[in-house]
Amino acid sequence: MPDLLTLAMGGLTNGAVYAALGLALVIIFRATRVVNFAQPALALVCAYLAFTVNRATGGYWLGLLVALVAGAVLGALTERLLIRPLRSRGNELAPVIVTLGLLLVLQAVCGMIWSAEPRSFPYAFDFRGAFSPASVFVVVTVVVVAGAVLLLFGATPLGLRLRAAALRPDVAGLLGVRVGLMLTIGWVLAAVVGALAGVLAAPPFLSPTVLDTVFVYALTAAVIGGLDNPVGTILGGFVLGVALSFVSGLLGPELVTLAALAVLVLVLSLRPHGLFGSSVARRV
Amino acid sequence: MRILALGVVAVLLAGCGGAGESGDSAAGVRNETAGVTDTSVLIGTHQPLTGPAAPGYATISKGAQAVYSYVNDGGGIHGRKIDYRVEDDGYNPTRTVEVVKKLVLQDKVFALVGGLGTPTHSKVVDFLTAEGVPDVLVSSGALAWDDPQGSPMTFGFQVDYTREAKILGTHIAEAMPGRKVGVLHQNDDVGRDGMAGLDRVIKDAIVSRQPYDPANADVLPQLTALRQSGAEVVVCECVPAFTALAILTAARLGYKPQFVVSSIGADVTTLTGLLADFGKRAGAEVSVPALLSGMVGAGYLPDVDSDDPWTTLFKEIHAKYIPDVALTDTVVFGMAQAYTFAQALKEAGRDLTRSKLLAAFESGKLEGPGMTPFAFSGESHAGYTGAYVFTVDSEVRTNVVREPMVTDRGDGPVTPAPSSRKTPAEVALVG
Amino acid sequence: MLTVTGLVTAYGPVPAVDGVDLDAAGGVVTAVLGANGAGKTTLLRTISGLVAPEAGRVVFDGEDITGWPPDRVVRRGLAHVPEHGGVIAELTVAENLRLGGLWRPKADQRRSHGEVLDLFPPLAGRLPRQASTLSGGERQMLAIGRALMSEPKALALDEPSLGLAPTVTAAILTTLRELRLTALLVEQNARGALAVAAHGYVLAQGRVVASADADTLLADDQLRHAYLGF
Amino acid sequence: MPALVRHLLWALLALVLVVALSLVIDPFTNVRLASVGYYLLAVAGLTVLTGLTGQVSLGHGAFLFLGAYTVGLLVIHAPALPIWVDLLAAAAVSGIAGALTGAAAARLHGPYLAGATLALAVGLPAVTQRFPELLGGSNGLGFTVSSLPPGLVGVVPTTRWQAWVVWATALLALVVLANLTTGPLGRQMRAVRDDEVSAALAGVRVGRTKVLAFLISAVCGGLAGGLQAFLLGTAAPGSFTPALSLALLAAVVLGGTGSLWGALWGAVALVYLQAGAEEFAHGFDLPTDVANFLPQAVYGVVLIVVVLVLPNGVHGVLRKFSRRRKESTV
Repeated sequence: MPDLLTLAMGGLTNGAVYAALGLALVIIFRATRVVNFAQPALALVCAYLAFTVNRATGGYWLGLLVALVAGAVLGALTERLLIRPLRSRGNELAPVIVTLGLLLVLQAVCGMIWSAEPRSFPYAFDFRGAFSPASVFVVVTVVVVAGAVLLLFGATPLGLRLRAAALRPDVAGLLGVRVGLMLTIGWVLAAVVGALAGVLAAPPFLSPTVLDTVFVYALTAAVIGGLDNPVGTILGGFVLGVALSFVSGLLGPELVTLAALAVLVLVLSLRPHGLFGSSVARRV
Repeated sequence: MRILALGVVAVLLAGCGGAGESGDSAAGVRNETAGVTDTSVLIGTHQPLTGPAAPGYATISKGAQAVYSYVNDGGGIHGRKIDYRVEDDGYNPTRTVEVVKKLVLQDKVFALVGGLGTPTHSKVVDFLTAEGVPDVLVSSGALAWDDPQGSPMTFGFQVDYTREAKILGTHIAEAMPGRKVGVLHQNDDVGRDGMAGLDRVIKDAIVSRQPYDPANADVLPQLTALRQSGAEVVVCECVPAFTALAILTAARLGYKPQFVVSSIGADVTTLTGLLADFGKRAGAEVSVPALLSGMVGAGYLPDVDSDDPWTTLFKEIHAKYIPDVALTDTVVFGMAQAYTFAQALKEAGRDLTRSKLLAAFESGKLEGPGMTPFAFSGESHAGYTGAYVFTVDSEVRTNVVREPMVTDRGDGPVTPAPSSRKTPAEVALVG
Repeated sequence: MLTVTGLVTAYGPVPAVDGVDLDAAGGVVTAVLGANGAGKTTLLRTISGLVAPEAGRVVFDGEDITGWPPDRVVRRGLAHVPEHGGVIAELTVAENLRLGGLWRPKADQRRSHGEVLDLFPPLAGRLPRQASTLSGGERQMLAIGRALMSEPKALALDEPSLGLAPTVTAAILTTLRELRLTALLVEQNARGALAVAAHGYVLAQGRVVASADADTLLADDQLRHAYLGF
Repeated sequence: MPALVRHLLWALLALVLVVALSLVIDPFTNVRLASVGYYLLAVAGLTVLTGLTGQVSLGHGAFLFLGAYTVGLLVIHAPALPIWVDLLAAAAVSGIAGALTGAAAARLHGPYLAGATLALAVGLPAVTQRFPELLGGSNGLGFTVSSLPPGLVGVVPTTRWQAWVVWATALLALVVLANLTTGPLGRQMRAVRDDEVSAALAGVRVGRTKVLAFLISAVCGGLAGGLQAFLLGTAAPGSFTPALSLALLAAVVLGGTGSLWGALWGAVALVYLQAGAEEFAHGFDLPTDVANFLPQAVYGVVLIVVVLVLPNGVHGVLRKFSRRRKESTV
């Protein structure tokens, strides 16, 4: 009998990271109806910055802080310089390609600066044990951050503005909401959450492609959960993490990607907008 | 115009014969002196400089280039400078075929040296054979390179995974008798060929075989299964990153097996670099010595820590040409490979041709930086024939526990390697 | 209160608003009438900053607001209730209301909130419900109430009667007059609009073709037949 | 002139041009020429799906994967079959897969479809790991396709012949594609893209049109994969990463979405942008890490700039240019 508890705990930790990166995708999708394919690269840059700060200071927390700040700056720049010019275009494909281009550029820049060699990236706490402090930190952080994001959206004036700007930018403007600023804030918020996900996902080894698979599973989680539903996405991330850990342990690691595909096909054939997504088709 | 019309008609009537039936084209060297001038020789290679295999392998060509620069600064081989062209294939077989075709058809390289990877290089062997281009010192321990009849242009370099696993298996059988053995292996020929070697020696002791997928960095499920199988010894047929992941994951599970690592994943310098940060940081008192000490590994090139004369030479070259790159086993790999090739060029003589280069390899006169002899002869194109076994001590230094051994890839015995090998001074490549 | 001079707005090569001059006096309703496609909605959208004009000026409360972004215009005191109300269906009624005056001090928001609920009692009972559950009339009340949350100096309304039953329309328009706000009312329902308006403009193909007191316009049969269709 | 005849004449002219070009260029440039040919087909198929029907697929590499493995398996296990039968089989296999994918995807919109197809591109190649005996595991399949008619051996160099076969097949498929997309089916596709509800009200069978678009583009993808296998003699999972799928989509946009001419420019960019950037990187004495990653960075920058500056891709620019010239001559 395989050690299901250990598999579940390992899966939960992976799932937390999928959930966090998925949440970043959802925030941006809700704000601008764009799936941000550059998300893993933005997070990667932040993780590498954290790595550099860690190396210089020998600590963990300053690096994390730098990563979060860098995430905010990168998110704002991306929205202002690359996404905003496309807003009036009404072309679904343009932002996809622009964010893909950004993904390539940022990954390449990371490779140029930090090389393709894997760099060891520390855990926040001791990583040993089935319920290691490091794993608990990852899971708790993600749950707390997700809760904070939900609270921000649901119960604060800023959250109301963000939602209004995302849902009906024209109307929101007429109500005194600075729509452009809200979209930027949405990207900033998402990039900060993404940077956190990057730092949490980086250990033990950081390399330019390390977040690619994390991103694929994060997107899978978001699609399963419903791209405009943060709660669904977070649940989707955790469930996917545990499920894939079981698949790897019980059936074989080569089946993990196929299993993710199977779950996705199953869910989408039953519910084309994910388990918790709203089926209100909104043409933008 | 006639040939144009002929072409159009031929295309439209495309193909009468079967696509898979290849006519028996007489394989043999063609364009004897392609890439050769009086003052230079152009060689090429395909390497994963980007993409999934770049971590760990992107520095091989840096080491090789350093040796070629050293040779060229010493006047070259028979007055010829070696022009080394590295093409990035991203570990993508399609691109491998494209860049190798470019090297052969457009750049017209004299030889392909050290093309890296089994999935990649296996796709160009037939092409190189058909084009009559020497394809030497392939950077992979697969068995396929040793096929003098089918692929007369191709020569291996590193010890193949099966030979090496036989030697490691022998060490386990003798040094750890009666212990239960688990295997963590990459789910490709690295793992399959390695397990074939283990099975020749310690099949009955193996209690669990866990594959890992290089695209999936989470090996917790695999280590969990190994722990549950009761394996006291874990043989790692892995690349360095996954050796490190396995060691860390075992520590995470509180699982303390005896790790036995094949040469491709036992680069202690690289492992130390990867694991260094877990000692210093954030409360986790997991020092590199605690993680690595006791690890058993295999090697076939001189150890970076040793005072072997070859190591001394490589350190000099490293310090002069690539001081910014950490001197790992991977870099030494590239250096040894380049040195071996330069040696073959010298052996081939002043009037360089492709046939003479192949003859130089088959002459059996190449004795290189490696700790065991090459198998090169008319009958065998296999590279190094064996390996030594080392352990890592509590100061993360390597200690040889089993002097170089040689064996074959079949059921032959494991025997001590001949103790004599040439020193750099005896080879006297330049100057 | 609101003065528009020489306003030109174009989507592509054809101007939708073509040199409009208009003056909305303070404290009364000014109606803008015209057939479908006459340029009424574009005129409002230009005034409130949703589209940028090619030429002309918009002066509101003594300040030139031409080309201001919509959020700045509403903060200056000119609220715009768009066609169909622009209620955000995914938000609750309470959230929709709150959105109207979020930038104002908390106390002011609370006061306006009470006033709006007093004005439109049906909303009070439906605060926690999704706006999508409201009837057409309730949505229009919500839209106007939401605009009032900003305590505007002037209100621009785009077809508040569209799709509503005549009694509901009448109730809404009456409320509007009772508020004694400066209002610019765009309507196809000319009779209803002129009943509450002090002054009326008639637009056709982007130009002002008539401007007169509401009573005069109501009495001008020729004009009514030509442009207003009743 | 009926569209079919016109398209056939264009294709014949193009083939003559390709053959003429192949005679004057060196063997390796012939390989590149052939690569442009199969990429052209893949990108053209994707532009029908994404450009005409509006379904964004991030997993088109999966169909190339199927085509390449079909040809590889047939060459190895049924060596007596001529290459055109292998290619037809590749088209059929990925066509079936495309119809299945299309049926599953018909209800999906925008990002949901994108996510599902991306998962397809990531997941499908893993099948090779499950059946290593048949599909070669991560090493994949290696083989040599010999198709040179006996009469031409020694007369026509292999690479030139390969370029001819690739382009002949690709152009034939493009004729079919052009005919389909300029006819009623093309109008239905555009109607579905612009507004599904109105299309349905106008009598277009939306679901059927979407599935058909997937089928057509999968057939093109499968053929392209088959041609790649024919040309390069390899079918391995490492060649069909999500990066390939994303590069194909990028090529669609680079060339100009929805246009078969755009597909040509996209294919040229796919082959030559990478090569050009590598030459560029080789040409300077850059630090190794910078040189290694320069081609990727250049590709990314080109994508961003094209989308921001040339919304209609290269073809859009050329069309504008030619229109302006026509106007100025009138």
